[in-house]
Amino acid sequence: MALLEVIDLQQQFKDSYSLKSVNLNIEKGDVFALIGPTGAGKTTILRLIDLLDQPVSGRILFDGIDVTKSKSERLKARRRMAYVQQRPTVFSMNVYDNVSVGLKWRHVKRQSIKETVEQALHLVGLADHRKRDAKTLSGGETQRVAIARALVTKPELLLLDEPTANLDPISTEQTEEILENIIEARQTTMIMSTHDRSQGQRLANRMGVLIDGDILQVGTPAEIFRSPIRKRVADFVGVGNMLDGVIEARVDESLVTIQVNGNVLQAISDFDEGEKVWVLVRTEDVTFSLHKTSTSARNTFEGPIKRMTPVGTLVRIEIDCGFPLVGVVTAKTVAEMGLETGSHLFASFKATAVHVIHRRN
Amino acid sequence: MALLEVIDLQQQFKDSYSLKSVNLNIEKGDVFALIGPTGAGKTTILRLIDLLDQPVSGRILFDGIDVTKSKSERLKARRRMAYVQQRPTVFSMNVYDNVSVGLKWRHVKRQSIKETVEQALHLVGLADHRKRDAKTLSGGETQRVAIARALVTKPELLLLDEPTANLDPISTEQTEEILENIIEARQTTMIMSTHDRSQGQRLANRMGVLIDGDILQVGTPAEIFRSPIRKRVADFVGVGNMLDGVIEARVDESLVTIQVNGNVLQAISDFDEGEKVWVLVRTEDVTFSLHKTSTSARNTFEGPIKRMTPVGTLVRIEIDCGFPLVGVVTAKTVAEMGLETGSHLFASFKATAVHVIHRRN
Amino acid sequence: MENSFWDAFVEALRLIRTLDPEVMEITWRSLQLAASSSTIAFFLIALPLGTLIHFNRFPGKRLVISTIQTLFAMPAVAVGLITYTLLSRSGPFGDLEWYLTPAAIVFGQTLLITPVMLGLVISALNAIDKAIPETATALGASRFQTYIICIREAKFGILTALVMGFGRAVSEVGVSMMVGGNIREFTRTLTTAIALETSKGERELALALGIILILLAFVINFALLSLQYRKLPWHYWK
Amino acid sequence: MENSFWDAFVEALRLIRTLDPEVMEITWRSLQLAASSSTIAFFLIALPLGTLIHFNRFPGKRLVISTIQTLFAMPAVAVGLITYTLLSRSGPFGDLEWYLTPAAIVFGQTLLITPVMLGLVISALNAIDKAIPETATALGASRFQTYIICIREAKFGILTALVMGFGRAVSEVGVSMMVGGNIREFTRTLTTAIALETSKGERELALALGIILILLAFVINFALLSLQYRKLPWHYWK
Amino acid sequence: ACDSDDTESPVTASTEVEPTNGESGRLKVATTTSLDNTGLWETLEPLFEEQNDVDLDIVAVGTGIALEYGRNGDVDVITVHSKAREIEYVDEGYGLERIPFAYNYFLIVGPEDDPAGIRGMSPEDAFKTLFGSEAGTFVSRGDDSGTHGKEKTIWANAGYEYEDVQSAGSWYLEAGSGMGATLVMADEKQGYTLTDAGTYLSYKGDLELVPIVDEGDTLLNVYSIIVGTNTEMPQAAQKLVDFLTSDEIQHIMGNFGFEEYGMALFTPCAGPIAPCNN
Ligand SMILES: Nc1ncnc2c1ncn2[C@@H]1O[C@H](COP(=O)(O)OP(=O)(O)OP(=O)(O)O)[C@@H](O)[C@H]1O
Ligand SMILES: Nc1ncnc2c1ncn2[C@@H]1O[C@H](COP(=O)(O)OP(=O)(O)OP(=O)(O)O)[C@@H](O)[C@H]1O
Ligand SMILES: [Mg+2]
Ligand SMILES: [Mg+2]
Repeated sequence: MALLEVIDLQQQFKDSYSLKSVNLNIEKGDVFALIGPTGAGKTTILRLIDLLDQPVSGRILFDGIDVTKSKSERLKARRRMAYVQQRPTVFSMNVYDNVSVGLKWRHVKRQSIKETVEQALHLVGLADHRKRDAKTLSGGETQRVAIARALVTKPELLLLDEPTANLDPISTEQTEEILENIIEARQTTMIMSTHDRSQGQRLANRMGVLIDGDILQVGTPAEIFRSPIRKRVADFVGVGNMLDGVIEARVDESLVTIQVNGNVLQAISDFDEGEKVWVLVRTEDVTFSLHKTSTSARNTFEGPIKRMTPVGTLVRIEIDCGFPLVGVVTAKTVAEMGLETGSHLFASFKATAVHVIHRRN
Repeated sequence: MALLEVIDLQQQFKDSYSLKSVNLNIEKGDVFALIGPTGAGKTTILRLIDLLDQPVSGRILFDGIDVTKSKSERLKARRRMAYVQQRPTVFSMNVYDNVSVGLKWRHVKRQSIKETVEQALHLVGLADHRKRDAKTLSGGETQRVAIARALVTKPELLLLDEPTANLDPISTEQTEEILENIIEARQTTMIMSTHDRSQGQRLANRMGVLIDGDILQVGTPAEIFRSPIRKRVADFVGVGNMLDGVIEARVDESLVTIQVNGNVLQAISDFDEGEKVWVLVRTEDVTFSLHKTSTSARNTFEGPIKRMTPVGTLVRIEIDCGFPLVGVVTAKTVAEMGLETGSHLFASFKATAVHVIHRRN
Repeated sequence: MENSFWDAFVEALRLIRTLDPEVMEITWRSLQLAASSSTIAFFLIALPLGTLIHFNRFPGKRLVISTIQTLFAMPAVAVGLITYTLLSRSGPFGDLEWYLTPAAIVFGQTLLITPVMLGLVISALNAIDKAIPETATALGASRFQTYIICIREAKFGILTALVMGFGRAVSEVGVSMMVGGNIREFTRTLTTAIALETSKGERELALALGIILILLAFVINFALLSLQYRKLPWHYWK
Repeated sequence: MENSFWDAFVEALRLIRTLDPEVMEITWRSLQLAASSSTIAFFLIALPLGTLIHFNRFPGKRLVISTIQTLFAMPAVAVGLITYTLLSRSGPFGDLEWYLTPAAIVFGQTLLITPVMLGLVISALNAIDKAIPETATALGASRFQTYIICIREAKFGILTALVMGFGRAVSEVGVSMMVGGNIREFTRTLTTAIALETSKGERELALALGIILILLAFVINFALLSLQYRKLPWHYWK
Repeated sequence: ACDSDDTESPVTASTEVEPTNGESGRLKVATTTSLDNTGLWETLEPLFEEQNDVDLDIVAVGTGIALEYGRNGDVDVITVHSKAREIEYVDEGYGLERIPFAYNYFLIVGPEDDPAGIRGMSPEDAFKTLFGSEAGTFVSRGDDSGTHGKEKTIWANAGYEYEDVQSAGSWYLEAGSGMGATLVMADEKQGYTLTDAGTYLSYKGDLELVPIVDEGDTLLNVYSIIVGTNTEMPQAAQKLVDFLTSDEIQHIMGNFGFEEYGMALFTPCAGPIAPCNN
């Protein structure tokens, strides 16, 4: 049985903003990442799951019990969860008291509280700030207080709303490590909203893409990133190349040719001739070379570099080969190949690297 | 003359937390990124620059005028700046009023306010939320209101505290684009704190690394990332490999050999024999191959893969070649080379890719 | 005996229905006086002074706030005495010839309610998020503009101060009686009339006047509160 | 004439210094009565009821809050009349034989200050960040636990309610006079004594008693405020 | 205290030529509550205002305050009922002349069944009985009012030091309140009290108290009017004196109360009529 079952959940605000029908099944031990753009409704869903708001309609079954109905069930359920809010609020007490208050509310014994809290404070690196007024903490420190006070209650379901949004990369790494340890040690089930796509990838075993109040796709990170089933998902996860095409002809059982802006691509697809499609190619599947080489890649195009943008340690290269095609290479490669805007390049990608979705999606 | 000159700035809080002596020079048109871990003092500096807090000691010259002294100077200076706070607070008014209030305070004409505000709302994609009570906005939407209301005042100096921390990648990209346009169009000087190291790289022409209340290094992004002058900076910017070494011998004018855990590396350095050093090698400078190949790289080591971690579209690979050595490859490469934990690999990097800093730093 | 209330209520309604000219006149005067003194106390003193006290640091601030809160306990009779001492013809302000006139009542009521309003204004401002004034300052608001926006944000509490002050002014009897003199057609207010009727043994009439006073306060408050509710946090609406 | 104040002050000091037994007795009674009524009104009524009203949605909530605020304007004389009607020998609670005893004063004062305290408690709770109760709830606080933490966060405002209520109780005269009867050595309080001395024309003595009352309030408030300041936002300390 | 600014004293200025209606303004009269609570002033005020172009401001206070107001110059005229203090007031130079204009009698009222058995006694004997038997509660005004002063006089006449009475026991209650409140209290306690007739009559409907002792010279209660020496409206003040002592008004006063209470509340006594002048 699923630990959490969300059935047909709807939320509506005064001026008609809404969460359309949302369905979710979270199994025990799942680490579920909810990704989606600003304003999509991620926080709205988490608030509903933590039973802070009442949905307009729909049901939430926690451990099989419908918790949207009774107040006492709701408190019981809520005490088995913990929710790290997007903009955590701390109480006007010191850090220690802030972290321990959840346990006090659960009537945990003093001594046991002390141990648990001290441990958590060390875990998140706030042991030295123990006596500080929590209101004076920095952004990142506040976020860590929120994480610590959620963890001390040893929740069965941990809800995290952008848990590392205010943390620097090192703290983010530390936090992720903490979360990973908890996932391993306690098999805690988690639902996290994040806009750090790679964070979702690193921690989650399942992901849901929420756009405009609709969950458009649920699947493993790989599925979401490599095979978005909708254009809007593809837009959001950022495949890099999304081309406007029409199926030209079927080559064999699996292979088709696709007409894109006068060019012809080969791809694996079972769409019929004449169907209008979106052709997706992930940037990292595009290989560049200075000269035409014979590769197993079925698609090879050539053109000048139109734009180069550094992205972390990589460089994003866009060439114009009848249509704009984007790929990434390492900064080192750029230097070694002596690339600059205008350089003529050959780009190739395999037919299997092409993902085709119907235009109506 | 520098637009902003920060001289010997110190800040101290009740329980002795502090900003040690900070010096900064921001020229007109500079885009300066302040990076540093949680609690380093980034917000503290920005607050002092925006003259919200009084420093314990030190001076701030804005356009040549010492603004720490007189109240009227402070208001005048502040009206030429704008500050997007880390946790933006909105007033209990609708979105339009929130964005326009700064202009009203500057006694701008109604009609002109309307135009400017509408334009800004469109720019940040909040035009539809114009009439919404700003308190009900989502995290990302709130952040955009904060950016919009800072931009409408056409500041000469824009202070941004983690401006995209709450934004999804697409919004982040949009925001960065907006900022880029402003940098280009208006030559606005900016100081931004960010823990997104690549954001700093993308937007800033100069960077400062703030750790524990000290600015440890100021330089171009490339300098900071490739040649950190302190271990703590290196730790923070994350070079990937930081090895404990001793200079073994000098090979020629520039080249030395370094003893690391029994292995010998070659590097460019002018340290003397016997000096204890940190040896830094950026992950992206490490090349892996399945077989020993002859390359121009002076350092080649081999060993089994100990760990593989996906990072975005890349995979971080750590091999054990007498010491742990980390590099990154694309996910595609991993698949093509059929890599998995335990696979035996050769890793090589050039002597010029090795950055050496003294152990006492 | 419970009939007393009922009788009083019937009497109050009768007085209102028949628009009893004397009662109307007294009610109107009560309203005018209390409105004047609360306007003066609120807009000229409590709001500006409270804002300055709240937003500025100065030595003895704690003491000032404690003193203000202590003056909540200032009895109306004592304020009446002080006002008398000041305004009586042989007092320092005797040449104003305010004593036993409506002006004296406004003066005394202002004295009486200023601490209450001040204390509540400070308390209201103290309750708003500290980030509000900072954000305003950062957005280039001058000191004064910052104050204004904070007052806006503290609206509920600030209006409570006004409502409370008006309530106290309209309901006090010590000052009006002592320095107004309860002179018919000149300084008689609802509360002094209530006191008079009570001392005459006209209990029903006194209670009826009390009911009229409450109705008056209700109308005023509703007007003020409608301001307040216009922007009340959403959960009050639901 | 300005000497009046000085004379009154000297007289007040003399009364305190000589520990004038009658004045001490009256002062102690005033304190006891006002403390009793504010304790009852605050802890038994205003705090729990105000919290419930604030945190719960129900039809007519707006009206309830407006009504409470309207009752700020309830004159003490009217409360005295009501209390009289209830407690007098022939009233519904006549068999308690509270009329003309200190119990009646406590009863009446409680009636008088409950709306004030209720209104201020609601206003104080209304001013805290809406995220506070939510965060508490999310951390597994029960309804009651959530209330407690919100009250903690609203401390300044809540204490203002208590201080204001105590101030109103200790300074009111209408109720004490009407239902206590100002009986010497039994129900005479500082305010009724002030009223009496005033009506005797003993202005200095009256003012002196007023000063003693204020000093009493100051001591009480300082005790309460020391609680409040212990956790006041940092900028009050600087 | 009152003639420090002789040179521009409006008293001298106005007594010479100016007619009354030149003294535009409000004539302030501090009156003892018992005169006002009966509604007498309410009847007289419009009559006076009709005849004279002046606003008459009636301030009802205790005798003590009325005298103080007069001393401070806050009112122009006082009407009170405490002979000794009135004479002192005039002697000190605050008042021009004490002019009695009406009188009535105080009453000792008590429960119908008269537990102390003082019905029909002289006031002094009644007080002696109360003191000795302690059978009935006595509620005293205890507020230094004219009525309270009268009570003290009776105690003195009966041979007691007032302080002994105050500490005599729980039968003697000091209300420190106005007449009405004291009556209500006496009623509630089923005790006795000394009251002026006017207030008693207006409260009678709500009380179970009945008059127990209503005869005796000491119970005489004389009301007089005194014009302040430093009034700014001497002519209007004089008009008021003339008005009160005029035959027409004296007549009205003599009939005041018949309608409402079935008996006259005051006996007019302007001019050289006993008992006002003893
Ligand atoms: N109380 C409210 N009244 C009206 N609209 C609301 C309210 N709360 C949320 N919304 C709207 O509902 C939509 C979803 O909001 P939500 O906070 O769930 O977004 P989100 O996905 O968490 O975004 P972000 O990544 O920016 O935090 C937004 O457009 C938001 O403005
Ligand atoms: N009012 C205060 N009282 C005491 N300490 C404070 C106060 N404000 C900030 N500090 C401390 O000063 C240090 C610097 O804080 P600051 O907010 O500048 O950090 P930051 O670099 O912005 O961190 P983050 O990335 O988490 O926002 C922190 O350790 C913080 O806890
Ligand atoms: Mg959100
Ligand atoms: Mg910060």
